[in-house]
Amino acid sequence: MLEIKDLYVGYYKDLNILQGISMEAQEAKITTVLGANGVGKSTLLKAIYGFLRPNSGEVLLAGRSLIGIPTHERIDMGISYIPQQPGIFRWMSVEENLELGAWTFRDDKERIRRKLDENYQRFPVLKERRKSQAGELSGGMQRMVEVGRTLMTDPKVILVDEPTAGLAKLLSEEVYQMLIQLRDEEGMTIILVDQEIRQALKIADYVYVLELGRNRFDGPVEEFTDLKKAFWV
Amino acid sequence: MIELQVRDVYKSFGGIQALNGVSFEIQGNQLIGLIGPNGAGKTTLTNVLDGVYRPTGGQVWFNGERIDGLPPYEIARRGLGRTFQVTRAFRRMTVLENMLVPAMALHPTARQRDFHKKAWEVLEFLTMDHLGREFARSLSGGQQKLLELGRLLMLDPDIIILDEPFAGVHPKLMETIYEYIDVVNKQGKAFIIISHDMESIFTLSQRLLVLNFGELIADGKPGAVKRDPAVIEAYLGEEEEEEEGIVLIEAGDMEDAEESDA
Amino acid sequence: GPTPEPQTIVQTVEVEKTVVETVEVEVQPTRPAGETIRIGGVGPLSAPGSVVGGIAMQFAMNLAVSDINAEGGVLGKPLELIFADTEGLPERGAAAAERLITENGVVAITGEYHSAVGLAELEVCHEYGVPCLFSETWSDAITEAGYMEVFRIAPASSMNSRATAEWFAAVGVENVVSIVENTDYGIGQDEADQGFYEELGINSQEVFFVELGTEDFLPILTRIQALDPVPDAIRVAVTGETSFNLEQQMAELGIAPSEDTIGTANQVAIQPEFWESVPNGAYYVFSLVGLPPSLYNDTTTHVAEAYSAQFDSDPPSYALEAYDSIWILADAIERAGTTESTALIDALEDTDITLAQGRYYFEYTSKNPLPDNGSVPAYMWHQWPDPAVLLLQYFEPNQDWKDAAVIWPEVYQTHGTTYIVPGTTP
Amino acid sequence: MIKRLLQPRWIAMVVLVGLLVASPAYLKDSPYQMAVVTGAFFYAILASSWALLAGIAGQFSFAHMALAGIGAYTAGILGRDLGTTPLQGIIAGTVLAGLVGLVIGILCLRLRAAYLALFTIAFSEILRIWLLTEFQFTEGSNGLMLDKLWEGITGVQEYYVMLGLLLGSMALMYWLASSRFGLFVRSMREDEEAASAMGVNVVRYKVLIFVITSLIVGLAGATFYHQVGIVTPNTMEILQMSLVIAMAVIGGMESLLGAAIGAFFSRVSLEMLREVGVFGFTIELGAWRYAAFGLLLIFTLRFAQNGLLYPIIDRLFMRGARKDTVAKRTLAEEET
Amino acid sequence: MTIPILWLVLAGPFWAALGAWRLPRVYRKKGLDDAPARLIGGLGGLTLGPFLLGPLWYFTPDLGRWYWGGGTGILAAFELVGLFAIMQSDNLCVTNASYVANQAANGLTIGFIYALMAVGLTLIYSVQGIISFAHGQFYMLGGYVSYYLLLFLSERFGIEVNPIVGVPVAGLVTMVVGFAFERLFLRPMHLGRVERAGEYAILITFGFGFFLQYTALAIVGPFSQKTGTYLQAGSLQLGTLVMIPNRLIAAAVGIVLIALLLYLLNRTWTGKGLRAVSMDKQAAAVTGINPLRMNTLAFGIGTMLAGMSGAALIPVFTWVPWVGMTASTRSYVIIVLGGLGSVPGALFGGLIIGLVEALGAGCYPDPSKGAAYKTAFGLIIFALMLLVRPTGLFGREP
Ligand SMILES: Nc1ncnc2c1ncn2[C@@H]1O[C@H](COP(=O)(O)OP(=O)(O)OP(=O)(O)O)[C@@H](O)[C@H]1O
Ligand SMILES: Nc1ncnc2c1ncn2[C@@H]1O[C@H](COP(=O)(O)OP(=O)(O)OP(=O)(O)O)[C@@H](O)[C@H]1O
Ligand SMILES: [Mg+2]
Ligand SMILES: [Mg+2]
Repeated sequence: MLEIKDLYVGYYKDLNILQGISMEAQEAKITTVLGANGVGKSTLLKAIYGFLRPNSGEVLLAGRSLIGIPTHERIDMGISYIPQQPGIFRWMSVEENLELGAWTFRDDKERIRRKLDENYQRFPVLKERRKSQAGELSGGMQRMVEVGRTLMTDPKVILVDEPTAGLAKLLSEEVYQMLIQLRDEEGMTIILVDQEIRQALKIADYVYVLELGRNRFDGPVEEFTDLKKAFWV
Repeated sequence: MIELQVRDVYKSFGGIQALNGVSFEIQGNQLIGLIGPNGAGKTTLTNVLDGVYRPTGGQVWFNGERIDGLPPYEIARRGLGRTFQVTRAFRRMTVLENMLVPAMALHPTARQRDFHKKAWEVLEFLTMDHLGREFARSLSGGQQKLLELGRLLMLDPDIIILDEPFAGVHPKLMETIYEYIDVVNKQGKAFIIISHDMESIFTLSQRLLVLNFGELIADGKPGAVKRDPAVIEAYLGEEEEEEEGIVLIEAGDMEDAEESDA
Repeated sequence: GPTPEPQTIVQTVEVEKTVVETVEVEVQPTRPAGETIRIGGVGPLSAPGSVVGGIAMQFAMNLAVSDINAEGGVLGKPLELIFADTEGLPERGAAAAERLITENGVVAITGEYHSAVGLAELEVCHEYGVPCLFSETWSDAITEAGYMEVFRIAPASSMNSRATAEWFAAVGVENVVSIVENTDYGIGQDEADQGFYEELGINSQEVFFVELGTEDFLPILTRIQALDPVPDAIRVAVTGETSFNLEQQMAELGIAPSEDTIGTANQVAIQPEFWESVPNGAYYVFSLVGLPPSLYNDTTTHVAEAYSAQFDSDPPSYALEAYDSIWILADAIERAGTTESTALIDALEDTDITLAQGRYYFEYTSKNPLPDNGSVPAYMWHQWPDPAVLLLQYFEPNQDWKDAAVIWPEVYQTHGTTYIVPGTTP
Repeated sequence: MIKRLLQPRWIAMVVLVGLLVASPAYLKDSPYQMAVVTGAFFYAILASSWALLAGIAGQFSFAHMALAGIGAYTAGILGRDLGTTPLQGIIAGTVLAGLVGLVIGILCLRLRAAYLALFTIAFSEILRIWLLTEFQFTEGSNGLMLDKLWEGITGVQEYYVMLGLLLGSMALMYWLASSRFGLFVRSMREDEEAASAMGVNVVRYKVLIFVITSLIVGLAGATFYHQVGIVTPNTMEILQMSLVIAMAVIGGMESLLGAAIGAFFSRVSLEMLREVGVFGFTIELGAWRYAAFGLLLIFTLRFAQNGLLYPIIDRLFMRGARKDTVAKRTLAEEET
Repeated sequence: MTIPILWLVLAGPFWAALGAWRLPRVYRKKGLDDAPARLIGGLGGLTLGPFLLGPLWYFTPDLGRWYWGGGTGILAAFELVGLFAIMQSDNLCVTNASYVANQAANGLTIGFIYALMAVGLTLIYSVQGIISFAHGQFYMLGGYVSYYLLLFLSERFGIEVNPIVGVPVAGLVTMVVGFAFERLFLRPMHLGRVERAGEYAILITFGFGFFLQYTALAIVGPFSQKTGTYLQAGSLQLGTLVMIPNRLIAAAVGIVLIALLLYLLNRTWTGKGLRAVSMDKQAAAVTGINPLRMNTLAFGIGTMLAGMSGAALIPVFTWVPWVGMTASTRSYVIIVLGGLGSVPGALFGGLIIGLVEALGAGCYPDPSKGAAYKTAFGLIIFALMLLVRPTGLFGREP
């Protein structure tokens, strides 16, 4: 579904954070990317989503190259991204936040309604507080708003960067449940970057471990028995 | 003799109670780890100690003098230095100039040239001597972290607070920082190290403080703290999963990524 | 006294032709041999100066120069004008005067629009002993300085005030409200006004100083509405677009001109923009420095034609004065037979020439010093005593100012009555 | 020592100063050009001190012209009402400008970038309106007359007075910028909190930078307007201030020398470009020259952020260091 | 009579200082939010002295609520007015209620006009985070576009149209100019291609305004110009109020445009997109909004509003190339007062400045100078606001 080939990416001209990463995410599977702090996991997601322009290498979505397509157009191609740094529209209501997720089909009132309802079913708390300013919510609820907003578009591929950081334990279990559900029931392809390694391994189908901008390990989750491998440093 | 006393410190932002009656004491050149979940108030505590924030309640005493409410530069001159979780190099000044700022601030009558030698030595130690005349903005993230350490070394404080020194730092450089901490500690300086990197914390620290929701829930030897049920519940996670050494990596580490995203 | 003597002007109109002819005879139409005689012009051509004024003056001076050169130049040499932009800033004005004198070697300087700048320039003229003929700065202080080098053909503020104040007295105005800009012009004008009001027994109810660039005048207009008794006249000494805004709002609110209150407008009311900006401006009284259009002589008509060809409007007084100032200098040089400063100043003191604005001469000079007893105001030194200051009144919307009624002084009145009450036509 | 003095930058400096000191010999015959150049020195002082304040210390103030005016007005009013000598007046004016700078500095401790710009605009405007309106005291737009610096001062003497002020203030500012003071204010510009944590007394230096630059412009203003003989509120218009800023930016707002040279040449060329001769026709540039100036300003900002003079200054002053770094870097890379 | 004077003149400032100094400490001691305590302690001390400070001290109620700030503010305003009334007992503002009403009505009318000048600026700030120092010049440009359009129509085709026609056209032209400027000079900043973005933004907009103004001066010349008025009418008498109908129309244009802007921002998708970008650019990009386009759009709408307000005002005020100078200074005052980035704030700021200028000029003890200080009154309020509360009335913390 999503394929990355020999990707070189950096923030500065001559300094590549990712130095030749290759990976593949299969359809309707959860692929998790692990690695120590600062190895470039978030950078990888940013590069896939186009916030960073790769210096070389390929990113293919269902065989189609994504390089050069502006970020805001990617959502139309069925790929979506939940960044590590939470991003909500603080001074808008919860409902407006969710609605903005429907930006790409903003004229389809019916569909917006439906998607909103789905989200409210998924997160009943949000329904209760749909008129509140998003900035007033607790960190966990803000994360829900963000996830909910992403799901408005029915993406086929979701890039998730540490979705449960800052969430209370119970809530974070729910998020993982939701990811499983998205995979199993809606057939979404998920790339999950996470430091909650145990949780991630529980739900993942395929594992990549990065080390300083390079692939260190990859294989199905069954092969990934030695947890210490995640932290070769 | 270094002596820092934190007495029942409170700090609130609007409705959020970031520090809720924190008290502890540091004597001598201890190496202290400060851990706790995201938003527990670690950075806030640093900011209170450093004078960036004025506590809403409580007192901070340093070497027999009350320092809460003093501006940061006064506190820095009294010998308490810190690094920032999000690096804050003076980006449009050269690395060397970055290094000279604290030295000059500390020695009102000295000339810059007096400290050139020392600055170059520190840079050499940090393996950055070839970058001395570069603008700090052209350093990599890790090098900026090192530069912050370098500046602290120039400031030469008695207590050094490192906020997430390992975040975003190349493992090789991490070794350097270990070494740095070790050397400086041996010179008689105290350290407070904040990190989500459990391995480093457990390797380095002689004493652990655990913050949760602005309260100090544990204070003691690393081994003991590791087994403290309150700490496990709040931060380290359940016992059973600890066996495989996973505790060390459990910290869903949001802050350092925030920093690199910023 | 310094009041324009109507008689004199009427007479000069008659002799004007001969004088101009004399000049023609005297000037030898020989082609000058390369060299030119340079005259310096000063005036604002960029902000914060009043650019409108500077442009008009520059144009008129150039016109005069080409007219003179067409007649053969001066002393057999062509005249050359070097015009310097003073930006309305005294230090720039002083620098410009210095440049003109030392760099360009001008034999005399003329022009200037802003009194503050003029006051700085005259020091330079004094320092170098070069004659300065001010054509449009009104401040009494210009000639009060009493320098040998300084002459003026524009009215001093006090002379201007006198006309209006005397007319107010004549039509029985008891209470006056003044709205003046807080600049050299406005403040100087107001000081002079107050002197005459006191002299003539007119009560100055209130004076409002306003900042140039003010757009909204309702706060003070509302104040005026609340005055008791209602003022008989409102005297406006505000220039440029600020005056238009004020006058329009005053008229729109019906404060003045009204049946109860005479509204005066600044003399820029003769500019074509007036009606565009003050569509409600009928019945405004405004002053005009210079001859009434009915009394234009050939020179005036000539300048007016050239000016309107260029700017599509009638020449304001400062354009006519600027034109005349060049001729006065040319005449003086011719009579002095040299461009040497002392001789030139001496010749200027003896000026007697009729031009676009009438017959020019200087009453109080080194040959006829100001009396010691103070019976003659100090500003009369080297001051042309007779600049005509007329009051005109529009009585129809969009009226050409040349059709406006001349209401003061009485000798020039064109429509009988002295104040045309709004709603009536004389 | 000798070798250091033979470096291109020192040679350039000596040549530059030598030219300035010697040029009255040439300009003597043209008092006007002399006056233009003298005026340009004044603008150079304004621009370079603004570069110190805004470019180096990051305090984006629009009150510079107003402070120069405060210096001049104080001197003038004291001279008028108390009969002080110009020298006493200049001292008083400088001190008052410094005090006002002190107050602005204290009030603006919390204000950053655009807010500070807005505050200082408001300050200058209020001052200008006050000067205009209280004309009984300030002479309003008529302008306040000031005595000459001394009886019979000549243009050449005025030139040297202003040149002396320029060189003196440049030397002072250079010394400040390269001393601990410069180090501290630049670190504040980059990150106030971090500078404070490094022990820099940010309050003191932030106020100091205002005081020092205010003293400099107050002194320059008081002196310059004594030479001009008159000062008016018009000189404090935002427009005049904008010209100073534009000059500094075009020259390079982070370089004292760049800003000074930029101001000098802008001032002289604005003066000279009043009309241009093309094939015997003179074209009145009038407003166009300001329009062109604005265009130059935005293109400088967009494409040469360090100012048009940066390449030259860079060559003279920074190349050596760069070479050094590159050499060290290659060495370090070879080692690994 | 003398007691309240003494109270206000002597005791008020003392209690105000005490309140502003001590009350925050009390709040801090109790671990409560001390942010508003300084202001309210000061105002409370000034107005009611120990009678208010005492209970505040003792009960330490939550001062975050709007009525604390508002209430003490209004109380302080009332007391100042009272003090003024006592000291200036023969002032028109004290003796003549209909005069005050008249001044206030006119102040509010012009306030809407001022607000219209300023909203565009605040919109640009809210989305782009910069203050455009060229705003006044876009306003000037708008006026001229309308002027020359009407001139062209009447000279070329002999059609005389109401100047209201110029408003949308001027908006269109200034919007296009705004778009072009944004694309060429501001986008590089958003793409991170310039250093010190904040200062770059000040200077580049400033330089562009400079350029626009002098280009206009070079082309149009320094002569003043004005289109015909909206209506051929004199004044309008409403009870004791005397108003100028043309000005009411301009104010109405202002109200309509601000209402449209509020509608656009709050009720349309584009508006939501704009607001989203102003809050979080990356999150906006993730939802499919193009932040760069929104930046351009915001700048364009901002300049369009400036141009439209110019076109709306050229029938009312006379136009010269430098009209933008005062207008822009006033706009800064307004948006800072209302809170940078807040459209309702700009509206309130405009009304407040309108009122302050009208009442300041109308009530200033020395009538001859009141009008000259008109602009200064607004500027003083502005400077105080910057010092006390840089976020303004409605501003959010940055
Ligand atoms: N905006 C940036 N500019 C420059 N360097 C950056 C930037 N963001 C990240 N980096 C650097 O890139 C490297 C990789 O960062 P990245 O955020 O991808 O790490 P990560 O693997 O996601 O780590 P974490 O688990 O801590 O989130 C780090 O060294 C970081 O310092
Ligand atoms: N300046 C501030 N304004 C408002 N709230 C703040 C501020 N700084 C911190 N907080 C809040 O205080 C709490 C403690 O934050 P702090 O940054 O001290 O956490 P931390 O322990 O350093 O967390 P992390 O490990 O994520 O860095 C958080 O809820 C945070 O949102
Ligand atoms: Mg990350
Ligand atoms: Mg932290």
